[in-house]
Amino acid sequence: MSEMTYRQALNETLRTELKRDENVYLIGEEIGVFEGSYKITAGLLKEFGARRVVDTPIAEEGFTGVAIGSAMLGLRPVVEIMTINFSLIAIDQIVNHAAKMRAMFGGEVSVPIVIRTPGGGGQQLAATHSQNLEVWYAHIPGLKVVAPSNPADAKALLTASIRDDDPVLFLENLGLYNLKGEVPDGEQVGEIGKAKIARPGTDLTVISYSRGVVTALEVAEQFAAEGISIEVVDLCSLRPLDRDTFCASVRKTSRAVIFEDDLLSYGIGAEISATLGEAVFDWLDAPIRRVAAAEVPLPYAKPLELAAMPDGAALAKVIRETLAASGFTTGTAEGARNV
Amino acid sequence: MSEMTYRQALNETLRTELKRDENVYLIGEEIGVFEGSYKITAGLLKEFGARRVVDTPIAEEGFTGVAIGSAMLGLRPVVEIMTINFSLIAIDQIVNHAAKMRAMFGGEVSVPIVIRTPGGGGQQLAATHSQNLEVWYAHIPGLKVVAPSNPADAKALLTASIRDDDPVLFLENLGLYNLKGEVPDGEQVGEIGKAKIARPGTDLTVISYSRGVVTALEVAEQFAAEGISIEVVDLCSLRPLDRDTFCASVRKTSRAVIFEDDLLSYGIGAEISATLGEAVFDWLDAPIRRVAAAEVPLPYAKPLELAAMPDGAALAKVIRETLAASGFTTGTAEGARNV
Amino acid sequence: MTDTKSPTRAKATAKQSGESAKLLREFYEQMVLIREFELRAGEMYAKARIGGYCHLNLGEEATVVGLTAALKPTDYLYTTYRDHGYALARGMEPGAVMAELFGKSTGVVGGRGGSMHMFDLAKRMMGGYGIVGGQIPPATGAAFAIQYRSKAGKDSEAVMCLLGDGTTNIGAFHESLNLAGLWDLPIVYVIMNNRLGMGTTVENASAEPDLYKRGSAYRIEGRRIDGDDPIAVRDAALEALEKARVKRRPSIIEAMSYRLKGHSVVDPARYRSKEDVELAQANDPVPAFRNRLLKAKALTEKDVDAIHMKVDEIVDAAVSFAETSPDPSPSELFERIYATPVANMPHSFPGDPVAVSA
Amino acid sequence: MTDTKSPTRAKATAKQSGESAKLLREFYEQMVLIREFELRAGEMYAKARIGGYCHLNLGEEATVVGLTAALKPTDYLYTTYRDHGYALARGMEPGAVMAELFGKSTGVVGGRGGSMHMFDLAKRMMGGYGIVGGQIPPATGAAFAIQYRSKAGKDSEAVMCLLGDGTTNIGAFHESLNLAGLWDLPIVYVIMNNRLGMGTTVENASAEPDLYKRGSAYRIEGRRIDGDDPIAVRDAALEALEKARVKRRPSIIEAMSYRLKGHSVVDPARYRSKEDVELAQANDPVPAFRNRLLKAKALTEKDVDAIHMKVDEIVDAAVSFAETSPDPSPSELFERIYATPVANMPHSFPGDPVAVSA
Ligand SMILES: Cc1ncc(C[n+]2csc(CCOP(=O)(O)OP(=O)(O)O)c2C)c(N)n1
Ligand SMILES: Cc1ncc(C[n+]2csc(CCOP(=O)(O)OP(=O)(O)O)c2C)c(N)n1
Ligand SMILES: [Mg+2]
Ligand SMILES: [Mg+2]
Repeated sequence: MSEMTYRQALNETLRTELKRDENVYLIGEEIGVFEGSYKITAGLLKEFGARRVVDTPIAEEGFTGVAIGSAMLGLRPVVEIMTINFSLIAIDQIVNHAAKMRAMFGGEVSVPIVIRTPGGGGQQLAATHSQNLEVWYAHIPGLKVVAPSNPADAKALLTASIRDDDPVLFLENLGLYNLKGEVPDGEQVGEIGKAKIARPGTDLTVISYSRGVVTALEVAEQFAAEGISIEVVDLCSLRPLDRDTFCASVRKTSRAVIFEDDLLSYGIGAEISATLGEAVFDWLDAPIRRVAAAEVPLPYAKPLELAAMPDGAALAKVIRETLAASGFTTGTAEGARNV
Repeated sequence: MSEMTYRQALNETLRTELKRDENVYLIGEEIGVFEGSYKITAGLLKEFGARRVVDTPIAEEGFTGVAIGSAMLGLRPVVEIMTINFSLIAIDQIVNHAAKMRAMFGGEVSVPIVIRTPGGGGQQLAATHSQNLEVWYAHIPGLKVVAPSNPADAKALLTASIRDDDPVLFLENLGLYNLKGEVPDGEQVGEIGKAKIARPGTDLTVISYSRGVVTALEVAEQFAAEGISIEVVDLCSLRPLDRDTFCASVRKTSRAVIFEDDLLSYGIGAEISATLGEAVFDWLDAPIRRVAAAEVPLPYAKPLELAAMPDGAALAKVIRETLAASGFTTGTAEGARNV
Repeated sequence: MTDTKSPTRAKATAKQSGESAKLLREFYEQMVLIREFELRAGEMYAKARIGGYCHLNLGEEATVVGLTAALKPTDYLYTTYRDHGYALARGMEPGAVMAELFGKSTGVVGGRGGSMHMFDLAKRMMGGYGIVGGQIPPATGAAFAIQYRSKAGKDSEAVMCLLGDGTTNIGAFHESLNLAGLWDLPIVYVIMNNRLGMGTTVENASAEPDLYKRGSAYRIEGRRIDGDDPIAVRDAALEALEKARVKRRPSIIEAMSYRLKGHSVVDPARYRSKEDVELAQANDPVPAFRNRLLKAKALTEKDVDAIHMKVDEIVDAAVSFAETSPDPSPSELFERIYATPVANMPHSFPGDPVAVSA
Repeated sequence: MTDTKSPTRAKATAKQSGESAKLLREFYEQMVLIREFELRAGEMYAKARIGGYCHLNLGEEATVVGLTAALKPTDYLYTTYRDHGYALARGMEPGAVMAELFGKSTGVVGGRGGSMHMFDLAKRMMGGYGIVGGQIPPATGAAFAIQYRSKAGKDSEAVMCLLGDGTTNIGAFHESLNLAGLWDLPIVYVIMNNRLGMGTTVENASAEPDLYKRGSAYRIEGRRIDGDDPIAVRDAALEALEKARVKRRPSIIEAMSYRLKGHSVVDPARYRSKEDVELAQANDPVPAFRNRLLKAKALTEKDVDAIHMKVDEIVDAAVSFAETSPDPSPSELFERIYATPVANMPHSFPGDPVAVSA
């Protein structure tokens, strides 16, 4: 175990995989000389040289497609798209090509490519630089989409993604890079397609992923002080989606709130809620609520940005409302008052 | 009233709007000399000339962006993107630019552009030419997304879209173009953001949009013969989404099934189901089921394509299962047997 | 604009004298095979044996044969949705190609792809692609992989990437050429200039209608050749491939040809002028090459008959094979999509309840 | 590759003699205003008054001033995220520009856009854009609208579209130039070659590093000019704009300059060599232009002091205005997004229940 940031976990994993397999190479804008727009690839050009760490022109469609073509021939590119907002320029290559090639070519070829890209608002980067578009990718068969919420999972899932023979969109978040956590030493290969109980609890389930889990865990901790036991499910993967894990949780707690950074309508939370509404209908004690972003192009000004983005306070409020709607009371006299 | 196909309704509406407003022009690939890949623009080049009906090179990003820029200066382009699959090449211009400009520029500019594009599978066009990606656009604030299911609505909503000052994605479907229906004569301006009761009923609500509504109406008709009364809600608009109308319907029927052409996970149906699960929780007599496509890149071979796409039989089956799950029985002895 | 707006046919550059009669006959036979296969595909489409889109190589047989003749088995070929001819010329079984058109399980990709998506990794036929320009970045990536893994030299692998005239106007073309030029990648971009992208002429689509010059913005050399002369095509391709192998430099070949029929089998091509159609027919490369060989005595009328008979048999056999092959089964719907299976893959059919274990 | 890989500074082409001292002083004053404004913006960023990304025009003042001087009020300007200088030079209030950086309601776009999105329809400043290349198609579309609505002629409107050197490698550049060339659109594409896209040199990004030649694939003429000479810049821009107005032909200008600091204010630019930094500083256009004017006696030391004093006052006032301006209110969150309100707009704040009327 060592404590490190999410950024360091990514950096070390990339280093380990570059060392392990000569077919692994990194490609993207400013990942070499500039050491990465968010410094995820710091030091790697120096260590592995320009053949393995490839700086590209500004040409997301071109270099993502190049990575795809090289993967068809057996290389294992790890592409960095500087932010998910810019992936729109490459999306024809990702969705119409990488995701479909194996199926469309009858299983004759595989496309072992990882696309690393951070999403997320909250840095005052305004409308075009603050999006969470992972739900688009999660919708697409042929892709796998993972979204780890902490340094240990970042390591394990990035390792798994690089070793996976299918195209994987690896979602990061600008707000997570400096997050610290304990990371197990040595080889760790995560399981794509599996959710986790990030914190066990009995009274209500909060379901989230990526940065949302951090807030969910903080809020759960606050409720614990009141004697209210919140279970937090970390989806970890968005495609495949591990319905079993979050449905089992809600069968236990009978109450669910979904917390996500993205816009409400047609977001990730919609699928979670729809799944629960169908699969655990008889267990639900209250309507499933979603806490998500206001549906606006994210404004630059801090007060507006804050107003648009979901936060712990909004989550806590909705947890309380959900508990109240189901007639929940705690055993502890003190805690119950606030519910 | 005149009977005409969906194709004719679009063609006549385009003609009318071109005549009405000199600022309206059409732009896209093969819409002029070729008369449209699906002949929606037949005859218009001859009638209005190359200034108003602009054939473009194959450059979806370029010509969509050109349309956007011209709209910033007050023109009212109607863009045809040959199929929604190719919109991925233009999506940065649509989502990062058209959708965001007004907000990002503080309301200083508007972008009155319509993007007409057909989606849908079922023509054996295989994985890259058979997608329904409207949910991506429906997710994006700044856009409006309409998806009419019949010739009359196609006319009314296309008229409204062209006269609307915001960017509108106007979803068509390859399977709808030959659909016939009565279309009111004279000016008809539809209301964007409003759903419709396409068929009133009392026992169960089927919610759908675009081509799905055609199947839903057929299935409802079959059930009527058994004395089971299905209400069909046609969403008409996907953004804004008229939650009031379908929630009111389900408050009345207590049962809902969602029918859509798109892939199940993270599809349009997820949002409908999540909304119902939250807003009409206490009215629901059975879990809300979704009938949607299998999550595969659509294969070419007909038996595989058929197996992957939702049809009337699947919808009927799920309606029966939903009725059964809620202990529904009809008054009519004969009909009830099959439920 | 200058006169180059109406591209004139390039002069035949074939060093025909040096070719063996055997090779010339083989070329002719391949051209005839493609011609007959495509005509039959059109018929089968009319009979609804084939669905979806169906784009034929009619009129482009000389280019197809010339290009593929220049490729080594170790080279990689990326092409467009107009790919049947390339599949055949690359050595894929005519029966398996026809079966793919029929959507049968014996098709080259098991009926998953259909007309637009011929693929065979062993033959290094890296696919037909339906998104205009979509093949160009992956093809460039294949060249990147070659560069990554191996040294330049006469025996180096190389990539050939086909694209249509209309396709030169899309962003992927620009981004890919820039990368290939910048990184010295072993690739040959072949622009199949058949004068039209659907109904749009080159002059109405490209601000630089001399398409071989479009590499100028990337310091990539280009040349225009007569696409109706298979020998000229092969020679130009050999030269460009050599440059890719030895110098690791990309290049452009613009092969001039005529599309004989509509854009796809359902297109009556009414937008086409009578003169244009006549010109296309007058330039039909199959009879032209036949007459040339007859004249040069590389071929006799008897040979011609024998070739046509042989080809007819092959195409008949392909159709029978396709017709008698089984359909893929719906039970296989979720196969061949992912290479690495993981937990919770969604394998529900429409109408199934959402899959959650109790 | 050839020697053009290291672009040498173009010769100054200014017909300086013909300029009035008044105009030269105005140019200098504008350059100083941009310089001081940008330095102050950097300071304010360090004090966390400004958030997000903040890209400065430091080192590019001569180009900004020369280009905008060539524009008529009726022309349209599209630029990049590196847009403060253009906003100022286009006549937008320094206070409103600084207030935008501060995210205040008095900002040019009410605090919605911040540094990257200066916009003013009345001034025909059509926006800074944060997606690399994103401005190019809309700018081309503005030229399309001019073409659609009006006849060519000396008084015609025209469009100027700025882009960086690194931006020439993206697909949107290619598609737009092709359309502009094909359709004869009145637009001038100005490539601001500051030698770097973030940390990437032109030579490592563009297969044709002589960027003014990149129009060759579209028959669009280009020329390289000294971006550190405002007069040369203006003259080249005037000529290109005239061509756009009268001949309705697009053109490219490549303005050579040096980025004085990092890519954005948070970038220490450690990847930059000492020599490169020294070269950039040696070429700093602000002192260079001052010395030139002093030498030519178009400016006295007293004038210089007066100008600096005046500019300081303007920038101080801008900061005070920004600091004392009110924040936008969260209650306005759903305003200014749609131009045509329709039913069922989603106006929920995070944590609100989904909005359904009972
Ligand atoms: C991105 C995209 N846009 C549009 C289409 C529709 N389309 C298919 S083929 C074609 C014309 C291509 O012309 P060209 O490149 O000259 O190739 P040809 O068909 O002549 O072989 C078009 C517009 C498409 N498949 N993909
Ligand atoms: C599509 C896209 N890709 C990447 C980025 C990140 N990015 C912002 S500026 C920049 C460099 C641009 O360089 P250049 O065009 O030379 O302009 P300069 O910053 O030098 O003015 C990059 C890569 C972006 N904003 N958009
Ligand atoms: Mg063509
Ligand atoms: Mg630059």
